[in-house]
Amino acid sequence: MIKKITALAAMGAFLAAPAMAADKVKIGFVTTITTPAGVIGQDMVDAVNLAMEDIGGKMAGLDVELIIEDDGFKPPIGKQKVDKLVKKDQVDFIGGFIWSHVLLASKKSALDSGTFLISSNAGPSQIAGKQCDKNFFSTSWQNDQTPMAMGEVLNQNGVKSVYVMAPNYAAGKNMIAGVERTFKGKIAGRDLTKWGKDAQLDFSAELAKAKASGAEALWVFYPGKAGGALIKQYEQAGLRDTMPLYTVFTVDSIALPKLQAGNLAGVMGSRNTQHWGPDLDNPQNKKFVSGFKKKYGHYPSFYAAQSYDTIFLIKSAVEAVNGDLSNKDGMRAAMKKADFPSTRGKFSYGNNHFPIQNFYLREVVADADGVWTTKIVSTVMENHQDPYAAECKM
Amino acid sequence: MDWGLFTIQMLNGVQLGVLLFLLAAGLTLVFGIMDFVNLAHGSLYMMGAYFCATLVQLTDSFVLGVILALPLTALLGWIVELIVVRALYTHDHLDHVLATFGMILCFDTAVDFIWGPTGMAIPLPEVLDSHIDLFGGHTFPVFRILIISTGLAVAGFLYVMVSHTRIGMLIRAGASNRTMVMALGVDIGKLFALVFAVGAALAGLAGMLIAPITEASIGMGNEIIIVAFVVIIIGGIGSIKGAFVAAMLVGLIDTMGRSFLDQLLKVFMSSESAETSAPALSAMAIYILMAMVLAFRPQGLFPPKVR
Amino acid sequence: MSGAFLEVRNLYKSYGGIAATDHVDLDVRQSELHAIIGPNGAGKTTLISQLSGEIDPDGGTIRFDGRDMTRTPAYKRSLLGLARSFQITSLMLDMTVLENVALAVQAHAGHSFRFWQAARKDPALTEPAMAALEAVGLQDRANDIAQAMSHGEHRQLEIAMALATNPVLLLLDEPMAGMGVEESQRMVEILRSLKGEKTMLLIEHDMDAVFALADRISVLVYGRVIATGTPEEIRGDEAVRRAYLGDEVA
Amino acid sequence: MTSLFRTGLPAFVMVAGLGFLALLPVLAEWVDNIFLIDLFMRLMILSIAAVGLNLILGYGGMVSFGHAAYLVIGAYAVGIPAYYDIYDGFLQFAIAIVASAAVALVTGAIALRTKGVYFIMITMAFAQMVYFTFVSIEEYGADDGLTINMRSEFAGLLDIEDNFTLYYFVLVSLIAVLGLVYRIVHSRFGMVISGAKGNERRMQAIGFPTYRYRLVCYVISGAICGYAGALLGNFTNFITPEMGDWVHSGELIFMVVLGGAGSLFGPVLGTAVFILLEEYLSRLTQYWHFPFGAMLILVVIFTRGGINGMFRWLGMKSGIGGRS
Repeated sequence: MIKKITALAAMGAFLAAPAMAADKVKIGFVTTITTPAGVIGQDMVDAVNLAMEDIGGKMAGLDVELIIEDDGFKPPIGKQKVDKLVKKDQVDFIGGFIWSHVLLASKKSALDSGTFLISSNAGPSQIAGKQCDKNFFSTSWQNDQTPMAMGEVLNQNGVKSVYVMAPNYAAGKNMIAGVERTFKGKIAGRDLTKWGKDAQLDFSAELAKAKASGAEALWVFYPGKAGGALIKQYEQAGLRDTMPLYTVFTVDSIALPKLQAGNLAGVMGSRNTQHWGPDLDNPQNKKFVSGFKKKYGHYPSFYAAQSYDTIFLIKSAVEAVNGDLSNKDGMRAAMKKADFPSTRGKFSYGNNHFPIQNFYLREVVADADGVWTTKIVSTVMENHQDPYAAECKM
Repeated sequence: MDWGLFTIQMLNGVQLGVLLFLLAAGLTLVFGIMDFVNLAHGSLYMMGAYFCATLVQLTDSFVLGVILALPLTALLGWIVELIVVRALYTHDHLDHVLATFGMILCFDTAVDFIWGPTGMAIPLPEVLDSHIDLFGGHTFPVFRILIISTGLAVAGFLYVMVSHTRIGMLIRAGASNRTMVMALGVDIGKLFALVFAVGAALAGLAGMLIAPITEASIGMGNEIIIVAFVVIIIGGIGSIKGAFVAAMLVGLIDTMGRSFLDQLLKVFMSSESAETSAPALSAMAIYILMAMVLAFRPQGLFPPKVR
Repeated sequence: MSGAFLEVRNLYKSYGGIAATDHVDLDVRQSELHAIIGPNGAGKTTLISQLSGEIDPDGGTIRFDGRDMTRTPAYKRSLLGLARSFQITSLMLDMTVLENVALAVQAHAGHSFRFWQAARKDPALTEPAMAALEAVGLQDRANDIAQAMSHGEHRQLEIAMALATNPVLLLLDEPMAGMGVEESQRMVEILRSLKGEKTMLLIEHDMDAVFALADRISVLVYGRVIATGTPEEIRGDEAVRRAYLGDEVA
Repeated sequence: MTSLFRTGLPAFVMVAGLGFLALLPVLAEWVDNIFLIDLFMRLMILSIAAVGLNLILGYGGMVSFGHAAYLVIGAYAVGIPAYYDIYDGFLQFAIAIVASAAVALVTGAIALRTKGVYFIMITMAFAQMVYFTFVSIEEYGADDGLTINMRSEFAGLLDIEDNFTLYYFVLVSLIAVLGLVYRIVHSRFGMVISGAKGNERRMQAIGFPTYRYRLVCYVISGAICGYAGALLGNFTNFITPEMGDWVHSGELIFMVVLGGAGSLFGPVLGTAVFILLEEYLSRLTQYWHFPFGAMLILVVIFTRGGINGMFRWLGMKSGIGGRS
């Protein structure tokens, strides 16, 4: 009996699901809402909502419906959510994706159905190279690029040996590959630490190894909350005096407020590389940063900037075909032009649909109000294309 | 061999060990005396960390935060015992596993709701936030020394309490023979509640000690609780001494694995595979240890005498 | 070699230095009903558990029908024809009476790695099971869940299960424990009807039953056999009287 | 009253349930929501795993806290050959079954030496070992998982690349596994297993080497879960070691107990309730785990025997899907 009741209830609920409306742009956005990494997802969702306000909720006169899904920081869940977006909600675009492994798990479901997939952050080497796809676009970067810029910075600073640490997942491996690509000195040692749901947050053993390796500098990639934990332990272990810290995607607007709250002044003046910064001087970025600060009361992160860009990229595609969402070729061609106002300024797309863009060196400073943020110091790489583009047959 | 590094890593292992001990001590008592499997023990570890983080922010003092958070966690434990756990004593282990699994979900969501998903840092006073110099240019963080000494002090205190006081006598008796304790005319309900609350406070203390290093975060107890179970199974359920020895073993194996296993593996495989496999294999080592212990001593290393 | 059916020599088992069975010698002859009596804590159940193979002795030997089976596992002893009933009722309580007995039959009907045919309607199992139930007078309760029965009926079911394995030696651990007068009377009748047919080793506190049924009696005190003989001999034995019988049988 | 394992489900409910499952793809097309097919496919695949676990947990009283490991083994039995462009379904499913059975044999042989909570923990420990083994294999994606580009091929007999076909393949598998388990628990072997659950000591005393029977039962159960894992790998096209995390083993237990351990259809019912609740509650609020967890606690405290027990507790005479 219960089975029947359940079944009937299920049917009822499913039948009540909203019917498809053709005169709407439907955008799915997959990010991490739950788990401690949810703080990143929140920043992205905030940026997307801001972008929706800024475009008045319309693209080429069509209403835009945004469906946000939580991947729970787990590849299989992300994939399930993409399946749902494609099959149930039948969205036109899917954006989001903080994590490379979630994106890798989900891409087949989205691309097999012909839906446009736009990564607002993750940039695994596979998708930039052999597995590139005509319907995939990135509003961020390929994973290797930012650490490649950092490798250059290490060279410029005359660092001879470095110890590298990163989480053990797709992006972590890409990041290490990136820094090793450009860094000319010696890699004194590597540690890949457990990531995912049960991410390792106590790095005592690894930091002791780093110290004992005799490397001149420590390079790390720890996005989200792990970054804060690492920097704290780096300080506590007294490594600041002996091993300068170089980071990518670790010290950002998500970590800084907490570091400031904990008064970890050691992070001041530390350097990192990025394709964007809140102080980057272009009209779209100014509008974005001031709008974001006004609405949410803090600096946006690069995740937010890329998510903001995602909406504007989609808008440029929809407008190019005058809202004819069945014209996939038209939309694809429009996106390829990268003809939209981006927070990073003007850029172009490579053959693999990853941006060809500048990378900057940034320094942690206090702004006029004493709030910790980053300031662009110099341009490390200009109009840089990722090293995997050549492997992409497109 | 770099003996300085080896010493540092031993200290790191001991630090992880005492943390596990704090968590396992309550678990093994609750399990041994009440025959209650509490997967949600890790949630109390998390709650301790969050209470402490909140109180440190309010009082601006780490020490005060810990002192206030301890009774608060004990109180929470007492309430949980009263409302949920008490109703489960008459059920079997399977029911315990399921109900406390449900409790984990409730606690994690409640924390998300109250404190948000971000997690909370616990700032430390300057003295604790620094490091001391050891021989050969090595350094060790002061706070980790504090963790080690607190853990050892608690272990000593528990040892004295269990072996030399009346309550301890009841606890030991309870762990080996429940009916006997009841026959002694002891209010078993009160004893259970007390033990549960103390166990909660110890778990909370472990959470308070780790949070300044890793931050308090949702679900922080869900993986370490499994390791804590491994500890009490290896040590023998109900045995404080067993929990201590096993916690040290597990802490050292895990840390030493992370420190030196990749070097060892590089002898057999490419350095890249070694670096990927080493953390996984060292995590696996403790489960292998447990399976081996159980295969040869199905009751663990130090089972309470009569059962 | 005495040629006894069950021959126990020097059997020793201690717990934490206290001997539960202290170098016990015991001979049970074919077809006799041999009773073991002794005060509480004399080690009777420990002895039976060693005979049935649930507890490993620390020393000594157990020979059954001429073969050494000191270290033979419990299930093999059962297959060799040795069956026991438990002092504390030990049944598959959530199964029916018939299923309990049918399982005992099944245990001795070849291996049970048979995954396909339904077992409950298999006459090869149910028919002998019903016969065993009839032997103890439980045929009318065959389809009741074991849990639902009275204590006395549980004891009868215990015997039926032991019988269903078609044993040559029955180890009966206080079959009358906790029974009322009438129930005990029934049990005595059941055991009497088995006399001569099966060899039985009976542990029992009910002295009237023991002296009415036993061919020979051994007295166990503090893990030691202090006397063995016919009921009359035991009644007349001074040592037994002093150690044990004195205050129980006037 | 004679039989121990009554299905208890009136025939028309069973037929209605199966009929619903059989018609679902058509219904899904009709309401223009083919995601329903995915949802129910996942439900059925996990049901198969739950039915497999129920064989030892419900009927045999062995609480394995590590059965998700066999799902992972089964899934990688599809994924690893696929990684080398081997898509032969017969081979993949055979590997899935044999490999899970082999792992169950080795781990079961050790685990079954222990009892009670030690058994719960040691099965979990072995599952963690399986989990970390796959995490440590860099070649097959380690933590990041492995994408399966093509589903199994059955030499022209069956093409499950299409979701419709896969759906019916899963449905038939579920029915076959239910039939198999029904047969097993009613057989002589099944009698020994449930006898050993009731009283292992007594079973030994009447002449059963219970250890061997339990081990074989454990192996069969593992193999069924391995089979479910192979289906899962085909269904998701993406597999990670995380599928074998202890939390998922816990969920499997929950599915079995929720529906009523030791009843034939209980695990299916429990899985259905679990998956559908998860789907709907998570849509209502991001805090859906709270009511979910609270429900779990209440179910355990106030009922014994899952949903079945709950109905009995509410005063409905005959439980559903289980013995009353």
